[in-house]
Amino acid sequence: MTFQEIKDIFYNAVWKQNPGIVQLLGLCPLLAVSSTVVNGVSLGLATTLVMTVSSGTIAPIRNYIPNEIRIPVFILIIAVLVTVVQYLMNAYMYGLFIVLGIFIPLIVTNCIVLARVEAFASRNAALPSALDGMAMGLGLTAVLGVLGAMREVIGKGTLFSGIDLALGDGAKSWVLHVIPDYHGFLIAILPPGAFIGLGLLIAAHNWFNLRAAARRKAATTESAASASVAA
Amino acid sequence: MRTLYRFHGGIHPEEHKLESSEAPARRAPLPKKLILPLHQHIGNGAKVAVQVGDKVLKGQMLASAQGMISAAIHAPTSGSVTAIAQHPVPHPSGLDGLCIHLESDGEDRWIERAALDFRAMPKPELLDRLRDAGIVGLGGATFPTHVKYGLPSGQRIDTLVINGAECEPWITTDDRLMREHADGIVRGIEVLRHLSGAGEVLVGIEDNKPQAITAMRAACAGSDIEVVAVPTLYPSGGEKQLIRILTGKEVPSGGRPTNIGVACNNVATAYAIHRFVDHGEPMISRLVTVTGNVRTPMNVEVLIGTPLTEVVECAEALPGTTGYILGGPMMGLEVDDLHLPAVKSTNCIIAKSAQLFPPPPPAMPCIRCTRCAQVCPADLQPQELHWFSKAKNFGKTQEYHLFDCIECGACAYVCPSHIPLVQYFRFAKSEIWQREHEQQAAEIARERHEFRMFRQEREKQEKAERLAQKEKAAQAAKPAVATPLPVAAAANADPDDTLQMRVDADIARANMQLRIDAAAARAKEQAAAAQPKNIDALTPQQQAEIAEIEARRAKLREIASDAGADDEPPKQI
Amino acid sequence: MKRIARSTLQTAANLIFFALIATAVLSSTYYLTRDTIAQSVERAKLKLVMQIAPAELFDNDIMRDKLDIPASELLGTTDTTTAYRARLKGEPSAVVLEAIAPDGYGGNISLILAVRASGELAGVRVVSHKETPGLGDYIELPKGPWIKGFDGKSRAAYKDADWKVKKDGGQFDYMAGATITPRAVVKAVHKALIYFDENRDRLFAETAEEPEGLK
Amino acid sequence: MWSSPFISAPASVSQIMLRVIFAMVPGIAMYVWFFGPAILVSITLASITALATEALMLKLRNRPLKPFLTDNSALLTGWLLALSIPALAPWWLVVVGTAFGIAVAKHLYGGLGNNPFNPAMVGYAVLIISFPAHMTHWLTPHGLEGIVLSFPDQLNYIFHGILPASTTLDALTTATPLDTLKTQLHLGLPVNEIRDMPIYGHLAGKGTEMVAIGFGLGGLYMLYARIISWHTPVIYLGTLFAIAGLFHLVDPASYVAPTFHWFSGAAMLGAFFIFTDPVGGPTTIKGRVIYSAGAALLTWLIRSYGGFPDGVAFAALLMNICVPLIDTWTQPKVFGRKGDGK
Amino acid sequence: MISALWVMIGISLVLGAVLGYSAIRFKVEGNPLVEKIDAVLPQTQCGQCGYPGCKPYAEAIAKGEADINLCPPGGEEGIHKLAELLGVEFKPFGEGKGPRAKAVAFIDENTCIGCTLCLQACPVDAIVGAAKQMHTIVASECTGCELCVEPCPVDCISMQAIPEDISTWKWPYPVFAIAPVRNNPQKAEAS
Amino acid sequence: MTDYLLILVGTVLVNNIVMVKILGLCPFMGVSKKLEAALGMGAATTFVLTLASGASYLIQHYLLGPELAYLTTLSFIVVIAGIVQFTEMAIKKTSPELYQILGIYLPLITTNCAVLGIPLLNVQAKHDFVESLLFGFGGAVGFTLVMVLFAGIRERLEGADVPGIFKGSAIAMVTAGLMSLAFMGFSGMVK
Ligand SMILES: Cc1cc2nc3c(=O)[nH]c(=O)nc-3n(C[C@H](O)[C@H](O)[C@H](O)COP(=O)(O)O)c2cc1C
Ligand SMILES: Cc1cc2nc3c(=O)[nH]c(=O)nc-3n(C[C@H](O)[C@H](O)[C@H](O)COP(=O)(O)O)c2cc1C
Ligand SMILES: Cc1cc2nc3c(=O)[nH]c(=O)nc-3n(C[C@H](O)[C@H](O)[C@H](O)COP(=O)(O)O)c2cc1C
Ligand SMILES: Cc1cc2nc3c(=O)[nH]c(=O)nc-3n(C[C@H](O)[C@H](O)[C@H](O)CO)c2cc1C
Ligand code: SF4
Ligand code: SF4
Ligand code: SF4
Ligand code: SF4
Ligand code: FES
Repeated sequence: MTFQEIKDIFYNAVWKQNPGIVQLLGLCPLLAVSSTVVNGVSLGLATTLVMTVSSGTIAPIRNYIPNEIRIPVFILIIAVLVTVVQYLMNAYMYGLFIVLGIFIPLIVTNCIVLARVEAFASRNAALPSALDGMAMGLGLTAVLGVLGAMREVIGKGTLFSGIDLALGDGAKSWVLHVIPDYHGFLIAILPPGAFIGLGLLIAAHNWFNLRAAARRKAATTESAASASVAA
Repeated sequence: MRTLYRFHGGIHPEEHKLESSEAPARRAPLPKKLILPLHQHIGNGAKVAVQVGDKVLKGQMLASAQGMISAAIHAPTSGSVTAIAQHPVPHPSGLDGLCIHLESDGEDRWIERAALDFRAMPKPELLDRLRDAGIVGLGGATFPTHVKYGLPSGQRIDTLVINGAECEPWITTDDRLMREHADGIVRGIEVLRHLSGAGEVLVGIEDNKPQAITAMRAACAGSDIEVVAVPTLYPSGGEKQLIRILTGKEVPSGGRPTNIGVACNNVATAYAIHRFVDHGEPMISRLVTVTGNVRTPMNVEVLIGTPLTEVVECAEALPGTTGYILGGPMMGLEVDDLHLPAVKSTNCIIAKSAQLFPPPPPAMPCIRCTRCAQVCPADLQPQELHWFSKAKNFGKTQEYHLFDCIECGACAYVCPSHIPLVQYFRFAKSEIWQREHEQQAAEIARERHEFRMFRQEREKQEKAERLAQKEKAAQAAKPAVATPLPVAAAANADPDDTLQMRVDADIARANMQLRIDAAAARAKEQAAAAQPKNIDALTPQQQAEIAEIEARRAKLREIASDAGADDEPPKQI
Repeated sequence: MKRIARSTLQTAANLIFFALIATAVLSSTYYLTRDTIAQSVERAKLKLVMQIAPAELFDNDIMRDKLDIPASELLGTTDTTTAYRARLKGEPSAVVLEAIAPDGYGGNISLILAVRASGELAGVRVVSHKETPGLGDYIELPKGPWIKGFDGKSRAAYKDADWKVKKDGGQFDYMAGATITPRAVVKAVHKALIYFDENRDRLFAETAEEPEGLK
Repeated sequence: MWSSPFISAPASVSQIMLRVIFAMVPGIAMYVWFFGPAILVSITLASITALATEALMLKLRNRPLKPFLTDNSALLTGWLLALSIPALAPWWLVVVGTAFGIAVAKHLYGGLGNNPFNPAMVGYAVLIISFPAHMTHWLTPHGLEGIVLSFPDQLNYIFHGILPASTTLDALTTATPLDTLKTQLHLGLPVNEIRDMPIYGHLAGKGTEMVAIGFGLGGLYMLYARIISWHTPVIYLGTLFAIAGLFHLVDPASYVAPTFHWFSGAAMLGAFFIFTDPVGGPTTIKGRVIYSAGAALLTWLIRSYGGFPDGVAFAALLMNICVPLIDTWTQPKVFGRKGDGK
Repeated sequence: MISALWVMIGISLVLGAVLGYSAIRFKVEGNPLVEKIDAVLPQTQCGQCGYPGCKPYAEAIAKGEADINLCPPGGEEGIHKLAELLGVEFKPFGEGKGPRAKAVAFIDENTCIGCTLCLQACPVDAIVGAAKQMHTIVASECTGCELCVEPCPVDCISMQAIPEDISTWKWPYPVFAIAPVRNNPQKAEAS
Repeated sequence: MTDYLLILVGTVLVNNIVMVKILGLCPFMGVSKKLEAALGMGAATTFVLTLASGASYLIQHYLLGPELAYLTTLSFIVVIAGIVQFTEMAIKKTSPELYQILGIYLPLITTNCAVLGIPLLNVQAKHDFVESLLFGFGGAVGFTLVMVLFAGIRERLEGADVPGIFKGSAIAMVTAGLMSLAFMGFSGMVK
C-alpha cells in the first residue's frame, strides 16, 4: 500500500465519508454517549477496535463464506469481538463500563461496523480493510469527541469530567472547569441537545465543504457570476 | 323567488363599475391598419385563407377554422392584406404571434349579408355556420361556441345558463350591452336554446347591476327565460360558480358543464349570435371598457384588430399612467406597450396609475393563515399549492388538485403576505404540461427505439440465415481458397500443431473476406435497386412533409445544376 | 428435493463451523475474565460502602459478611436486598442497608445507608433516582452536600416529628422550589432507622455461615 | 413580472401580528395589577432579544432586514415567551430562551412561515428543562401575605441576582397554583382541601385567574377581528372541559374541576394565542379540530400525570409534530369532487 | 464451555438449515427495479451516460454499478427522481456534464449525399430517406440525441435549438426575473 | 391488564425508543425522507422486533439460563439476523407486493440497534414472556410512530427556505432534536 492510498482511506473516513456526519451511520452511540468527551471517546475507541479487527478478520476469509449466511456470519464475528471488548472493559474499566451501559453490546448492531464490512472488507484485502475499519472508527471517534466536548462545555461547563473512570482515580484533577460558576444549560446533555448538536456539526461540515468548493471555483474562474437569487 | 345556492369563498373587491357604466357605448373611429392574430380563441389557430395583396371586404373570411376546436377570423373592415407576419399579440409571454395585417380602405364595404332561418336548419349545419362566423365565447375563455353544443350522443342539456354576472371590478361591457341591447341578447339566447334543446333558461346577473336586470327582465317578458339577480361576490361569473349558484349542481372536477346537463354562455356571445343569425354579421367587433386613469371612462365598440392605442385614445389616458391592464384587475394581463391589437377576448383596458394600482408590497413568506383557502371558490388549499409549487414539487401540487384552480386570483387578493399565488400556480401548471409532453415524447421514443431494435434483430437473423446457406455453398469450394501460406515456425511449440492452427486461422480469415466481399457486392446490388428504407408506416402528415421536402430538393437540384456546373466540382462519394 | 436437502445441510454445517469458532473464542474470554470482572464489581461496591462506612468502622471482610433481607415496607423494597455487616474486632459496629424512597418527584429514589450499632447514621448515599436534573438532583453527592446532612443523625437525637424538612416544621434542610425530593428521602431514611431499631438484633446475628434470612 | 391579480386587500402580516400583540394587552394589564410591573421588564428584555436575534439571523442568512424586522412576528414570539416564564426570572433566562427559540426553532428552518415548531414554546421547553429551578420561582400575587418587592429591588434581582438583605427568594415567590396542586396531591391531600389554601381564588389561583380572563378577553377581540378562527379556542377549551369534567365527576378528590383547568396555567393563553399560531398549526378545519382536541387531551394528561405542572407548551410542540400528517389526511374535498368520494 | 458450544451448535443448526432451505426454496429472479428506473430515464437513447441506451443504463444503476448523475438529457430533475426512487442522496452533475439546451437535428439538404449513415445511427428512426436519396429529419420524432451528427461524412447535420414561441412558452418562476422584465424592474427583487 | 397497557403506553410514548432511549436512529434518519418509506420500514421493524423479542426470551430462558448468560448478545444477534434474512426471503417469494413495500428495508433491520437493544433491555428489566412481546411490539410501534411523524415533517421541510448549510440531514437532526424536546413532555408520566 502506498502512502497516498493510506492517506486517501483516512481522508475519506474522517472527512469525506465520515460515518457520523456524512453517512449518518452509528448514530445511536454517537448521540447517546456523547454527553461528555470521555464517554464519547471511550466508546469511539472501543468501536474502532472492533471495526479494525472485524474488517481485518473478515477480509481474508471473505471468499469462504457462502452467500446465504454471509450476514449471519459477519454478525457472528462482530458479536464475538464486541462481547470480548465488553468483558475486557467490564473487567478493567468497570466505571466506564457502567456509564456506557447497553451501548457496548450494541456496537454489534452499530450500522457502521457491518456497513464497512459489507462495503469494504468483503471486497478488499486484509490490510486495507483493517485500515479502513480503523479509519472509519477514528472518524466516528472524532465526531464523538467533538460532539462530547460541545455538549459537555455547554451543558456542564466542564471538559474531561469522568476521566477518572477511564484512567483511574489519579486523573481526577484533569477535569477542566471551562466556565466556572456555570448554571449548566442542561438541554445540551439531554437527547435534544445531542440531536441539535449533531445537526450543528453537520452544518459546520457543509459550511467547510462549501467554502472549500467556493475557493476552488474562485481559483479556476476569475469572476463567478453571482446569480441574484432572491427568495 | 328561486332558491340560490352558495359556492365556497369568494371576495368583495372594490367595484369601480360606476366610472364607465353610466355613459352609453360609443363606436371607435375606423382604424387605418388592423392586426388580426390567427390565434384568438382556445384550440387550434385559424388557417389563413387569403394571400398578401388580396383585397377583402368587411366580413369576408380571412382565415378558416382548422381542426376540431377552432373558429374563423374575418375582415373587420374592407381593405387589403398587406402582410401575413409575426406581430406582438396580447399574451402574457409578450411574444409575437402570426397575424394578418390589414390596411383599411376607409370604405367599410360589407360583403353580402343575409339573415338565417336557424330553426329550419339542421343542427350540425347551424353549428358549422357559427364556426365559420367566428363565434367564440366572449366571457373570457374565447371557447368556440359551436363546440359547446356539438354534444356527443347520450348527453343532453336541460338548463341553459346565460352569464351576465360580470363579476370582475372595473369591467362594464356586459352591463352596457344588457342595458342597450337586451332584445338582441334575447334573440341570441333563443338561438342557443334551440341549439341546446334546454328546457330551462336562466340569466344570472349580479345584483349590483339593477338597470341591466330591469332591461333584461323587460326583454324577456312573455318568454320563459328567467332573469335571476345573484349576490355580488367575485367570482360568481365563473361558469362553475354561476351554475352552482343558480342550480346547486357542481361541475365535476376535470369535467364540463355539459356533464351535468348545463350549458353556459356569456350575454355578449348571445348578442354576437344574434348579429350573425339575424343580420349575417360574423364576429368582427366587440364592446371594450376603457377605464382607470383616463379622462372619460367609457365603453367603446371596437373592431377586432384595432391597435389598442387607438382604443385608448377614445377615452384619453391621463398623465401619471404607468401601464395598462388588458382585462380585469383580477384575471387580466399587464402590458406596457399598446401596439397590440384588440382581439376577441379583449373586454377591458384599464390605465394604471400609482393611486389606483399601487405596486404590491414585497411578498413575504406564507404564514399559513389560510385566508386564501377561506376565499377559494374551488375549495382548494392555495397555501399548500403555493408551498409545493415554490419548492417545484409538482407531483404534490397535483395531489392537491392544482388543475382545479380556475386562476380567479381571489387567494392572491386576500393574502396578507402579498404572495403572487396565481403566478405560482400558472408556473406549476405550465411546467407540468411541459413535463407531460416530454413524458409522452419519451414514451414514443422508447417505442420507436424498441421497434428499431426489434427490426435490427430480425434483419440480423434473416442475414444470418442467408449466410448460413451461403456457408454451405462455400464449404464445397473450400480447398480452392486454402492456398498454402508462408508460416513462421513457433519456437517451442509443436511445429505441426502451430502450423495447423495458423492454416486454420487463415482459412477462416479468407472465408470471412469472401463473405464481406459478397455482402458488399450484394449491398451494392441492393443499393442500385434503391430499396427505400424506413418509409413505410408514415403518417399522412409525415408523407406530406416528405413530399414537400422532395419538391424543395428538386428545385434546389435544378438551381444547383444550373449554377454549380462550372464553379463547383460535383462531390465525390 | 435432494438439492434442497443438500443445501440445507451444507448451510447448516457452514454456520455451525463459524459458530463453533466464535463460541470457543467467546467462552475462553469469558472464563479468562470472569474472576477479574467479579472482583471489579465487588471493588465498585466496596467503594460505595466505604463512602458511608469509613474504614475505621470495620476490620472484617465486609463484602462477605452479608445477609439477605426480604422485601420490607419500612425499607420500601419490593425485592430481596443484601445487608452488609461491619464488625470491629468481631463486635458488630454498623450495618449497610438498601432502602427505596418511593415518592420522589420522578419515582423511586434508591438509597444506601450505613447505621452504626448505636442507631446513629454513619452516612447515606443516593444510588439512583429520576428526579429533575438541575432541581431535585441536589440529593446526589457531587451535585450538592445535602445528603451529608444525615451524618450522625439518629432517632435518639431527633424525635420522630423532627424527621421532616424545615418547611414542614422538621429539622432537615431543603432547597426552595424542590421540597418533594427531600421530603421523600428524609421519610425513607427515617423509616429505615425504624426498621433498624426493630430488627437490630437479627441484623447483627452471627449468620455468616448459615444465612437464614429474616422473617 | 407582475401578473394578475393587480389589486389586493389591505391586510398585511405585520398588521396581523400587531393586532395579536395588542390583544395581549388586557392580560398583561391584569398581570401588572396583580403581580406588579416586573413582567414589563421581561417583556422588554424579550422584545430586544427577539429583534436582535432576528436581525442577526437575517444577516447571517443574507436576507433583507427591514421587511422581516417590521413584520412583528419576532416581537410576538418574545412577548409570548416572556409571559410564560416567571416575571422575576434572571435576565439571562429570558435572553437565552428567546434567542434559542428564534435562532434555532425559527431561523434554522428559514424564518417566518417556515418553522414547524412554535418558537416561543420551544424557548419555554428548553428553559424549563434546562433551568427548572429558576422556572419555578413565580411571584406571589398581591393580597397574599407575601412580601412585595419594590420595583427597583425587582430590577436589582433580575439583573444582578441580589435580593434585599431582609428577604429570601422563598418568601417572595410561591409555586404556581397548578404546581401547588400537583405537589399537594402528591402528598395525598384531597382536592377540596387543597383548594382551600390561600393562594386559590374562585376559579383557580388568586390573580392568575384574572390574568387568564384578561387573555380570554384579548382572544375574543381576535375572534371579532377575524384574526383567528373560532374552531381552535372553542374545541380546545371544550375538550379540556369535557375530559377534566369527566374525571372530576368520577373522582373529585383527585381531579380538579374543569374551570380550574381553564383559568390556570397557560390554558387561556394557549387557546387563543398559542394553538392558534398559524405557522405551526394545521390549515384545514377538520385538522384544526383534531389538533385542538389533541392539544387539550395532552394538556390535561401532562397536568394530571406528567412531570411538569403545565402541559400547554409540550402539548403545542407535540401537536406541531403531528401537523403535516393531520394536514395531509384532512384535505377537504375540492369543488366538483364532492360526490365521487375521491 | 461445552454447553455453550452445544447451545450455539443448536442455534446454528436450526438457523443454517432454515436459511439454506429457504435460499433454494425462495429463490426469485428478475428485477422490477430496472423497469422503474427505465421509466424515469428520458429515453433519448443518446448514450451520453456511457451505456448503449437508457435500458442498459437503468440496468447498471439497478446493479449499483452506475451513478445516478450520468444522464444529461434527464436534467437535474431526472437525478432527483432517481434519487427519490432509490432512496439515495441527490448528486449534481459532474463538471461540464449538465444538460444542453433542447435541440433537433437538421440536415442541410444541399449537402446531403444520401449515404444512410445517419439513418443507421438514429436510435429512434427519426430520419427518413433511402440510399442515395436525400435524407430528412422528422423533427417531431427527433429526441435531439446528436448521434447522427458524428457519422455524417459531409458534416451536413447540425443541431438547431428549438425556439420559444407562444405554444412552448412557460410561465416563469415568480421570484426569479427570467423573462425580460417588461414592467417594473423593482418587482424582480421583491422579497 | 393495566400493567400491560402501561407498558404499551410507556414504550410507545413516554420511553419512546428513538426519542428517549436513542436507539434505532440510523433507519430513523435514513428511511424517513418519504412517508411511504417510513411506514414500510415501521411495519417491517414491527414484525421483526416482535418476533425477535419473543424468540430472544425463549432463548434466554430455555437455552441459556444464568449459566450461559454470557452468550446473550451472540445468540440474540445471530437469531435476529436469521429471522431477518428468513423473513426477507419468505416475503420475496410468497408476496411480491409486500416485498415491494418492505423488501428494501428488511436487510437494514439487522443493523438497527433497537432490534438488539429491546431484547437486551427485556433481559435487563426481567420481563416475562408477554411483557417481552409487548415491550418489543410497543417499542416498534413507537419507532414507527415517530418515524412516520418525522417523515411528514421532512416532506414538508422540502419546501422550507432552510439555510443552505442546514439543508438535508442537518435540519433533519435539529428537527429530531426538537421532537425529542417535545417528547420530554411525557416524562414522569409512567413512573
Ligand atoms: C374567475 C372567473 C370569472 C369569470 N367571470 C365571468 C363573468 O363575470 N362573466 C362572464 O360572462 N364570464 C366570466 N367568466 C368566464 C366563464 O367561466 C365562462 O367561461 C363564460 O361564462 C362562458 O361563456 P362564453 O363561452 O360565452 O364566454 C369567468 C371565468 C372565471 C374563471
Ligand atoms: C419541571 C419541574 C420539575 C420539578 N422537579 C422537581 C423535583 O425533581 N423535585 C422536587 O422536589 N420538586 C420538583 N419540582 C417542584 C415541585 O413541583 C414543587 O413545586 C416543589 O417541590 C414545591 O416546593 P416548595 O414547597 O418549596 O415550593 C419541579 C417543578 C417543575 C416545574
Ligand atoms: C407555555 C406557557 C407555560 C406556562 N407555564 C406556566 C407554569 O408552568 N406555571 C405557571 O404558573 N404559569 C405558567 N404560565 C404563565 C401563565 O399563563 C400565567 O401567566 C400564570 O402564571 C398562570 O398561573 P396558574 O398556573 O396559577 O394559572 C405559562 C405560560 C405559558 C405561555
Ligand atoms: C394568532 C397568532 C398566534 C401566534 N402565536 C404564536 C406563538 O404561540 N408563538 C410564536 O412564537 N409565535 C406566534 N405567532 C407569531 C408567528 O406566527 C410566529 O412567530 C411564527 O411561528 C414565526 O414563523 C402567532 C401569530 C398569530 C397571528
Ligand atoms: S386562483 Fe385558484 S387557488 Fe386561488 S382562489 Fe382562485 S381557484 Fe382558488
Ligand atoms: S393567504 Fe397568503 S399567507 Fe395566508 S395562507 Fe394563503 S398564501 Fe399563506
Ligand atoms: S444519457 Fe442518453 S442513453 Fe443514457 S439514459 Fe440518458 S437519455 Fe438514455
Ligand atoms: S435525428 Fe439525429 S439527433 Fe434526432 S434523434 Fe435521430 S440521431 Fe438523434
Ligand atoms: S447505530 Fe443504532 S441504528 Fe445505527
